[in-house]
Amino acid sequence: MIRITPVPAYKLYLTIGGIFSSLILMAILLSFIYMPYDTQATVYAAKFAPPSTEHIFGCDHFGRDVFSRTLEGARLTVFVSVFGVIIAMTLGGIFGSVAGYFGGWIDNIVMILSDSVMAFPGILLALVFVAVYGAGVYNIIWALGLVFFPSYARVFRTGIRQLKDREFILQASIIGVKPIRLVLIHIFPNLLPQLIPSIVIGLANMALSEAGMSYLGLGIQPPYASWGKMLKDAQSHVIEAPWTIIFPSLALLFYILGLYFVSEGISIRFGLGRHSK
Amino acid sequence: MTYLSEPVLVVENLSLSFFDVNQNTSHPVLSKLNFDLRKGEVLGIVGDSGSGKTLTALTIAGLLPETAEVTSGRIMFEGKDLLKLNAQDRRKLLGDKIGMIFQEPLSSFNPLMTIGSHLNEVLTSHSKPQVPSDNADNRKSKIIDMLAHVGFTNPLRIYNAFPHQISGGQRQRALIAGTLLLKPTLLIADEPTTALDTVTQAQIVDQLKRISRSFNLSVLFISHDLMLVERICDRVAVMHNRRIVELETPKDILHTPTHPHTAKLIRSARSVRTPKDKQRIDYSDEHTPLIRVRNLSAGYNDSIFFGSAHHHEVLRDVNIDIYSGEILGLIGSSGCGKTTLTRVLTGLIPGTAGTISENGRLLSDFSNKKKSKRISVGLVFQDPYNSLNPTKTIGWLLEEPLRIHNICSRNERKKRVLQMLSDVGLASKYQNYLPHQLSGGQRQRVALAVSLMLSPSLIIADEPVSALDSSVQAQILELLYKINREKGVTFLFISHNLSVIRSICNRVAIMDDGKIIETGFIDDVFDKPRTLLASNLVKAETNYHPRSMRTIDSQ
Amino acid sequence: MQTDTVFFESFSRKSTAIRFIVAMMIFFVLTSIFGCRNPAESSAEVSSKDGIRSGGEVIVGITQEPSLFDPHTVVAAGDEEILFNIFEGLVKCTSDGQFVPALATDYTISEDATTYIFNIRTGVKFHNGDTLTPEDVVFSLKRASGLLTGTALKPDLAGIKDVRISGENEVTVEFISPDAEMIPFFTTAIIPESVSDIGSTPIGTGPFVFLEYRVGESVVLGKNNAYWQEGLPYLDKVTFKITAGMDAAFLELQSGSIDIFPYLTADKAEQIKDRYQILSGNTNMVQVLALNNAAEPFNNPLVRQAVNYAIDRQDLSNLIMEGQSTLLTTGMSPAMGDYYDATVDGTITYNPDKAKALLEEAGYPDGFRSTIKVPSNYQIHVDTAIVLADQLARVGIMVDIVSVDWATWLSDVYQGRNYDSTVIALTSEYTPRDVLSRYVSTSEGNFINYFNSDFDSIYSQIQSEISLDERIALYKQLQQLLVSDYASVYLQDPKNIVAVKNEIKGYLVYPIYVQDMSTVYFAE
Amino acid sequence: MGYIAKKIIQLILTLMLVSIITFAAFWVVPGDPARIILGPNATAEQVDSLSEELGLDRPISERYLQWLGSALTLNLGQSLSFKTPVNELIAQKLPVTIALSVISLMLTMAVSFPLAMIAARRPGKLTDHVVSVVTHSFFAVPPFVLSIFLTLIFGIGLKWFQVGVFIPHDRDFWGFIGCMIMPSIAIALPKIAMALKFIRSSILSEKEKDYVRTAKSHGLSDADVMRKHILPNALVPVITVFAIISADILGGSLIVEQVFGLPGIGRLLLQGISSRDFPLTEGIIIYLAGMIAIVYFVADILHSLIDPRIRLK
Repeated sequence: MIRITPVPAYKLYLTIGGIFSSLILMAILLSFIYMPYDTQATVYAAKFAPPSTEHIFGCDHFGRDVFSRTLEGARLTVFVSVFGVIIAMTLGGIFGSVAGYFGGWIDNIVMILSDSVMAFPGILLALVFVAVYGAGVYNIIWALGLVFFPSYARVFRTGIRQLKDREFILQASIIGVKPIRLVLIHIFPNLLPQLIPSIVIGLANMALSEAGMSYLGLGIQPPYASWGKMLKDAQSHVIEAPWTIIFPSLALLFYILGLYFVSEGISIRFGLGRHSK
Repeated sequence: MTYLSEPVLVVENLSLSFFDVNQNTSHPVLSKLNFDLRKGEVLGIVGDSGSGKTLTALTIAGLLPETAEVTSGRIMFEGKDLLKLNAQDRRKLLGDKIGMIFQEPLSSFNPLMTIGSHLNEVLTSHSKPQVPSDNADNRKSKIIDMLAHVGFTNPLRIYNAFPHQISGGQRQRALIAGTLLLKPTLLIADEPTTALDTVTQAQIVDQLKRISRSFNLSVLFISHDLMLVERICDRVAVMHNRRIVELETPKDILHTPTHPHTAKLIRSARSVRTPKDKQRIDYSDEHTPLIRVRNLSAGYNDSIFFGSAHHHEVLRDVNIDIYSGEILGLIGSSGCGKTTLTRVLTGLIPGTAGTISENGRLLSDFSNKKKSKRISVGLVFQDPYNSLNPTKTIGWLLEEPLRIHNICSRNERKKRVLQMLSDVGLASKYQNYLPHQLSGGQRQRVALAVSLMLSPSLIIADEPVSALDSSVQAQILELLYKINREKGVTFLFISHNLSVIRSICNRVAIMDDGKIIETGFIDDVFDKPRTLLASNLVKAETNYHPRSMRTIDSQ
Repeated sequence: MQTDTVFFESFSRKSTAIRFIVAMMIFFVLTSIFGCRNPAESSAEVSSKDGIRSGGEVIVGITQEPSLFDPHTVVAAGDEEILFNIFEGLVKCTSDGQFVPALATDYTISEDATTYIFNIRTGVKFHNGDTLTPEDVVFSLKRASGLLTGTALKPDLAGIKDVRISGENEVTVEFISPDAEMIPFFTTAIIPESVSDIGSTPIGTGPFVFLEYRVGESVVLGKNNAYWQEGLPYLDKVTFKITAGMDAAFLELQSGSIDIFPYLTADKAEQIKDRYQILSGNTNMVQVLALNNAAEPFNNPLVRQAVNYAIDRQDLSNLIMEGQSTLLTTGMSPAMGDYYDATVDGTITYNPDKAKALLEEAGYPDGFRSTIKVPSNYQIHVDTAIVLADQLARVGIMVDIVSVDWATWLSDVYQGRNYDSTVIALTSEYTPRDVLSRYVSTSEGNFINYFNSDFDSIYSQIQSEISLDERIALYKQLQQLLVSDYASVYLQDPKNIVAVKNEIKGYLVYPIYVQDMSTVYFAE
Repeated sequence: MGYIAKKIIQLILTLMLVSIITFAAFWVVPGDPARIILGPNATAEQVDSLSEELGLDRPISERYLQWLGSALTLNLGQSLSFKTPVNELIAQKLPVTIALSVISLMLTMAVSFPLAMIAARRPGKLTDHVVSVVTHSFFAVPPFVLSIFLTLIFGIGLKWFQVGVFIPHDRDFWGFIGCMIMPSIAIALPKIAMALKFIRSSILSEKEKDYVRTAKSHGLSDADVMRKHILPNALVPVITVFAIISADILGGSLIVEQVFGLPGIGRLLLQGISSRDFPLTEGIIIYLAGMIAIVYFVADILHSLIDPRIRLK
């Protein structure tokens, strides 16, 4: 039989994912150290300037440097998605753990609550949230966190319910481990195989939802740049200034694919909940 | 007589290796196997896990995973080299000429299909156009006949049942019926009884033996249990480290093992059964038992919705005494309430009525709903792969009981961990290992060590060796024994292997349907069982290992 | 190996499930190619005259959902766009901002400006076939002015004391106090007295008949064959298609499925000019960076002055409107003609150094931090805020843009007056009074909290002043006060850019928020 | 029976909670519907008289209870801004949203199942990687950007469909379906990646189960094993995933409707929120939440139909 893959698949995934992710990370680092242009400076002369040595990604409809804005966008998008996931995971972790650990009526209440939130179209909840508290980076993070927490609650709940009756957990409770320590120290690390993919999907979903909210005018406030906001602003200039939409799209693509590749690589390498034995 | 018949299957110089895509390496799993199987013969293959016995079976059947590669040899079946056949021809042999049964009877069936439709598939996928009577009704009656043939008294019920609705033994028999439908010449049985309890094991093995005779069927019987193989096989091949190291009649193997590994297997199988001088325990009336359980009832609530609950009683009026220093055996068929009893004793679930006292002191009175205190108890589980937290190091796991009870200083804790590791026979380097880096036996040692860390007065060992290879089983039993004697730790030892019970326990309790139906000294219960169930159990056990029992007796 | 064939064998096995899947895929491919056709080809009967082809249908894109069809309670500009084609008043506005008799053939205003007498046109028919009578006119004006119910549906007409028939086809309107500027308000729709619920059955005398409204989709109007203006309208059918917003509308423009689209931005117009004629006209809109005169730090006139000098209006106009706007200095657009005080032009110019100096003088040498609340549904205002924020940052004023939805803007900014600054366009219907009344300290519309007692007294003077020249002079004084008080930063009067398909002619750009479809036709 | 009753109680509780959350949101969100309808130039008196006409002068709790009371008789009240019964408005828009969602869902299934089977045929091989990378690239692009590109390429460039043309279903049913194709593709493309990943791993994990070996040992062909054993079992967890995807699709149509100018319920909802039209918004949200809850409900029922372990305890 001829082996077509000279490089193990996980290495390929990790390499490509690593390259993509590190591009985004480098963009973030660069944005702190060196910003080629003021991301908010409007220059009529540079309106829709195509990519050149001066503006490597070109300029947008206000003559703002797309490269600088993409850098700033990296910072904001990653910030929003990471903290959105952290909030969703914290809330989901608390609710899901309580529901999964205690079961019974507590479980029923928590699940009906999270079902109700899930039955809401996610973007709608974010919409109401932003309408009440106003748009802005922090409110978006909270809104996204609230929208996505039920799915994390489910991951935690299912995981804990599965693990709760596993023998090593019984063993731990026999030797006298208290519930909180049991959940935090003994159970959580074992949830990682389920959590890693849902974190990755979560990060991607947060970035995409932020873009969707920006599209509805609820996302990151102008004049700040997030990739979603840039895409929204650029959409009516696709034909005359395609660079305004291409570069933020690529950045988003790299971010999400990078995450996806890395998690895929990790899960193949460690055989987390997968086919490979 | 069987020696004279023609060979059905000849395996020559067979080697197999696995390719690891991630590591880009290839490693051998079978090396140069040579054996043959004659018509009507039952050939046993024994060996520890990882020795290659299951892979041998899969290679013959052509069910290897994609990453496996046959590197040399041939498999002649009825004059044809199986390895040279194309995929389709090979597939046609399966089910038709070659039947197979597997270890895990629940997962061997598609949960979404009835038993009947499974068996029907065997017929339809080999439909022979020359048979004019091949229609659904005929097929059904054929299947029902075969189900009756393998001993079902109500074959129609089995036909219409889903796999989860029938017991493990029934599933295994249904599987056998399926393989026999097209009257194959070769049956490959891969550990067909390992997951079953003693009584059912005996039934299935007898069934196989009978079928082999009546169909003149060649059987390749794979097992890790030397004594079981000895019972039904005409010849036995011992596999070790990817190779067949010995191929002889059972008698020759047992009496004159030529390979050191065979000898080791025999030794460990026997050592379990060698009666040891057991602890002398004071069972006099004035001596209060360590644990006294009186009129204990327990069960579960199936919470439907918001409180409206349905109580499901599992334990009913259980009375049991456990004396300090003894090893008390507990036997009972699966589902009789053994697990619930251990849960109540360890305090994982409360009882609904009854009392538990320790050394005469009342600890829990479930009838009064008084806040109960736990007895200090350790628990060792059956599955060593599941009983250790896979994300923690061994050292961490051993330290955890001391850490949470804040028993001593950090350094002292480390010292005690090392001490405990050496007590259970593990080198100190293992404290930095993760559970998956350990073998099954090593993990079971760690599990025992964890439960010993808090010096409990009682350790409940729930089938602690049944998942282990027989050579390892003996070592673990030995360790339990040692701990019992040297540390005076009391054990409640749950097992369905009566010979194990007999060899290490002082007393035995028999449980059925949530009640303890019989308690007594080992010899009393085994020689003069008072209840029907007890006598059935004992009978099955002696049937199961007749020759090995004799061997023990003759020594 | 063996599993290679699994998938393809399953096809040959004719599994129903897979056949279904394949069928679905084929279905999707086919329907996506052939499924969507142009729903209606324009069917036009040709009756040629001067290259005008009578008949045909036109689709006009609008971005706001119409909410009310009662012409007297309607306030939203988006609604009036449509209703202009259905209803008519005694007078009518033309595309050059003049008011010409419509359902009245002529009118006279008494010397003291308290009595207006209209001669009603005869032979005009409502869409339901009824003939217009002076009774209808009296009913309509009484209904609008509140003489029927006590609440004036049209607040501008609240000063009417009495409406009566004063002769054959003659209606007299009496005002409580003299007011010479009332003619524009007689554009108020005349509705038939016989129709009880005008909101759900809009029946007027206009060139088009209301046919259908589908929420979120369209408002469809048909030709009024009995229209009193001979030969008008040309079109058979006009569909006002409600689009999801400017961006969605622009995609449709690019594909050509909208025929006419107003209020386009200049750079978008540039992209579609090969298929569309780009028309433009004044809108009489005043886009303003409104400063809350009652809140820190804009309660300090020096700060307001500094902000005025910090803004580069030309640059803003270039960035936002491609220069397609009239720059403003005061709270009135030059589109108001004689009323506009041209002397204020150029009195405030971009001068960041002066702005910085003024800030220092005001006690903010390092600038300050502030917010701009903008209604997120108006892209132009959000864009303007972005540019303004950048310009203000250059003099040290750091502004955070807070975009809120329209409902929140109305309640927080307009009614609650809880804001630092905002960008909004002040629209006015017809008169200079409309434009300037909002700066009277007691006015509800004075959301910038402007207070100048001189302004209040001059304004009250105007109302009783009969002489036009005097009034104009007073209006100019008011405009100068706004400039000298730096009431806010007046930015620009954006041009209304309209895209009209090349084959469509006769579209007129109005200085008010209407779409007059009566003159539109397909060229030969 | 008990199972279904339990699910129905859960459904009702969920809807109650959803309506309360919406109600609470309206309680805190600033904005006066009458002012929004009348615009900034209206006078306070006009606004007041409209408020009175719409019944907005009464406290919101009273309005909610009244709403709830009539909602129990399936009457969702009258829209404030459209002055039309909410049920009527929803009935007008619902076909669009349902058609869009159903077509997107069918599209997702029609593409993801075959692709997942191809990918799972030889896990870890080139086709597998290519399929998952390509689908994930679609996943990584926001739906509105996808919509724009689809419109540009197929609508404006290739002219396969007319941008912004919407044909009501009661006028020309097939034309109506035709208008849904492009938006459905925009919605479905990202979902395909998600569905594919789950179906693939579900197939792979079933592939390794012992019963597959049993079936093979009975001499079944690989295709039969796939069709009769692996796929039905793989379907069991996939049903739940598709319930989640359906809910996602319903939510996703909200944005895509905007780009394609489809007059669906999503657009009505945005209008309801932005005009603070309490009965309209509450009504739409109840409908949407009800639909999602019903999807989950149906998934549960399907689950129990396919899997005898749930059906026959």
